[in-house]
Amino acid sequence: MTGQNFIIKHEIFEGPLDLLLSLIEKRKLLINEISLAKITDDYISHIKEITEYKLTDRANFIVISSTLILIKSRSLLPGLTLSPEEEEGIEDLEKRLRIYQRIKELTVHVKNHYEGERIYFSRDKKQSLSFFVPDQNITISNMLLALKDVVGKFPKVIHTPKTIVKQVMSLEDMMDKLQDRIQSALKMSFRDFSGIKKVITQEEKVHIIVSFLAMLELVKQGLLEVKQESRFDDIEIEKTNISVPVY
Amino acid sequence: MKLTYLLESILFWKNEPLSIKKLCLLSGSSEEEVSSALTELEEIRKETGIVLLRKEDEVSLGTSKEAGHVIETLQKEELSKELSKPALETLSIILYKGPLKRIEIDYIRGVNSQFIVRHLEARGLIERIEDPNDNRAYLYKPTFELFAHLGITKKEELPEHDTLQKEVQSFVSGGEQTSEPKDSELTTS
Amino acid sequence: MKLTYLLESILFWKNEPLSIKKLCLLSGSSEEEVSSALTELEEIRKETGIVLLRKEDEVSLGTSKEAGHVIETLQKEELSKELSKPALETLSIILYKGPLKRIEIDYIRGVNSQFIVRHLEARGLIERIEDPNDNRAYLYKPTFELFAHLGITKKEELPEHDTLQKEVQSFVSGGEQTSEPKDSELTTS
Repeated sequence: MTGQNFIIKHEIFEGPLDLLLSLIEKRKLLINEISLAKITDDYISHIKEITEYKLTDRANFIVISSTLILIKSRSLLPGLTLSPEEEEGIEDLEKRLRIYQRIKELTVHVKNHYEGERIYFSRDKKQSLSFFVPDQNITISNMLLALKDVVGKFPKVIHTPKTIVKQVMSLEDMMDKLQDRIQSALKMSFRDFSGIKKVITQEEKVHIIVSFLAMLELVKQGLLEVKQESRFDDIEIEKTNISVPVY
Repeated sequence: MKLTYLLESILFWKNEPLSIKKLCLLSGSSEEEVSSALTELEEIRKETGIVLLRKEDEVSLGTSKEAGHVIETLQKEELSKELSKPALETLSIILYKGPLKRIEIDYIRGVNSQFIVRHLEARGLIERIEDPNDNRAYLYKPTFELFAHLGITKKEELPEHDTLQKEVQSFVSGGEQTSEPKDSELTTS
Repeated sequence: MKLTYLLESILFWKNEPLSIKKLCLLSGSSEEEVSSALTELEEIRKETGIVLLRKEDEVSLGTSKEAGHVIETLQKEELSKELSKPALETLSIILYKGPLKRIEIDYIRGVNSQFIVRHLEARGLIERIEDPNDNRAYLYKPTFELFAHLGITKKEELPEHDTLQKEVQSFVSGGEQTSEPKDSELTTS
């Protein structure tokens, strides 16, 4: 692939937007759908390796990747029609990236100022303890209640919702699974693989998207061929070279 | 005693940011009188060793920026002057886009900012106010301390402040949608 | 920066009487220079809200005499104020967990406590001592008068002392290992 993507491998990114922006800027691209389609592969290859991130953070990356995958699939499959909600998701991602990019520019100013000359307030005087002025609220029981309040307000460690964690299986797992399924059934439908039902939950949706991405990845590598008879039809998956199994 | 100097005395003695309303109360003067006296004080104090700092409708006194490097060498209890990249980023968002909700900060940064926000708050660089539209929610905004750290006496001295005002239209319309980020875009809730 | 104003900044920031010798040291100037700069400052500040005060060899800044009656009312009002909920919370932290640093109080509350701590100190409820491990830092602890007021002789007599003490401690030290970044993580160094 492109030579640039080695640069990102050892960097730790704050989150998906940070990573995306850095990929776009490294290639000197503008923020738009075409650029996002171009950097999807680099993004995916980076999140495959993000084992050093905490689970919550990995979930952040995967969640944004679903929108990227939509963008990428549209560029690979020009016939693909997206729902208004999906279109909105793409626009929203572009908008967020623009805001984030602007914030990064402004951060440079803030940093320069922060590290420059500052203004100081007057320091506290050492009090001469000439007066002792309590009030009626200072009682043993009030002190106990007040401290309990403070303790009660300690932030709780955030647990990543199980539904998200479940999605954070690695992309490779997904691709292996896809390949295995193909080995056994030469021909299968995307619907079977991803397990689409009538009513789909949010987590299943992510699952479908990741499956779809994995499929596109295999198409790109020439391991699979897909066809769709007409819009909204099932997508059929087929191994390209039946006589020579690829391991 | 001239109101301008009475206000100067009060600000010096209180040694904390005071609202214009509070100053009216303490000095027994009207808001117009206090406002114009403060403008005069700001003018008189410019270029001296003590300057007037403004933040929204609060004012405070601080040392001049030029004395900063001398004081810095004297300052012992000082926290590190350097902030990490995420902390700076979060401060910038609050400075230029605040007051705003934490969920909006998360949305812009694409990551959960809970702990960074708490630490910035504990360090006195940002503060929390109740959201006037939703009393269960909080908004975050810069403090005087942050202005002092940045060496500015008012928001207008921020670089690109004016440019940003022009961009505000697009920023704000972006901000409106950010107040209702979709679940799928939020990382943790 | 002009020496006169640099001295003004230093005096404002230190907020305590300083000897001319000390000012020479801090500003890196000779005694003659400092003396004449102080004379100039005294002249400039005369009739304003902040004046230069001299006592023997020491100088400091203070409010002007004319503001005296306003300041006095302020002082009385301040001390007779009922303690706010945040003030009671801060006091309970210092009571159960003191002596501790202000930065620790800030961390426990998640909010900057500077003005509250100052107020509690002014009311003689808490006092500031030098940190035995770091003479540049201060620790805050309850005063004897506060103990007497509560009718206890030591803090172990406080209800649920051990449990709460442990709980707070584990939060303070727990922050170092869990996902919560401490100040060290906020800074780049």
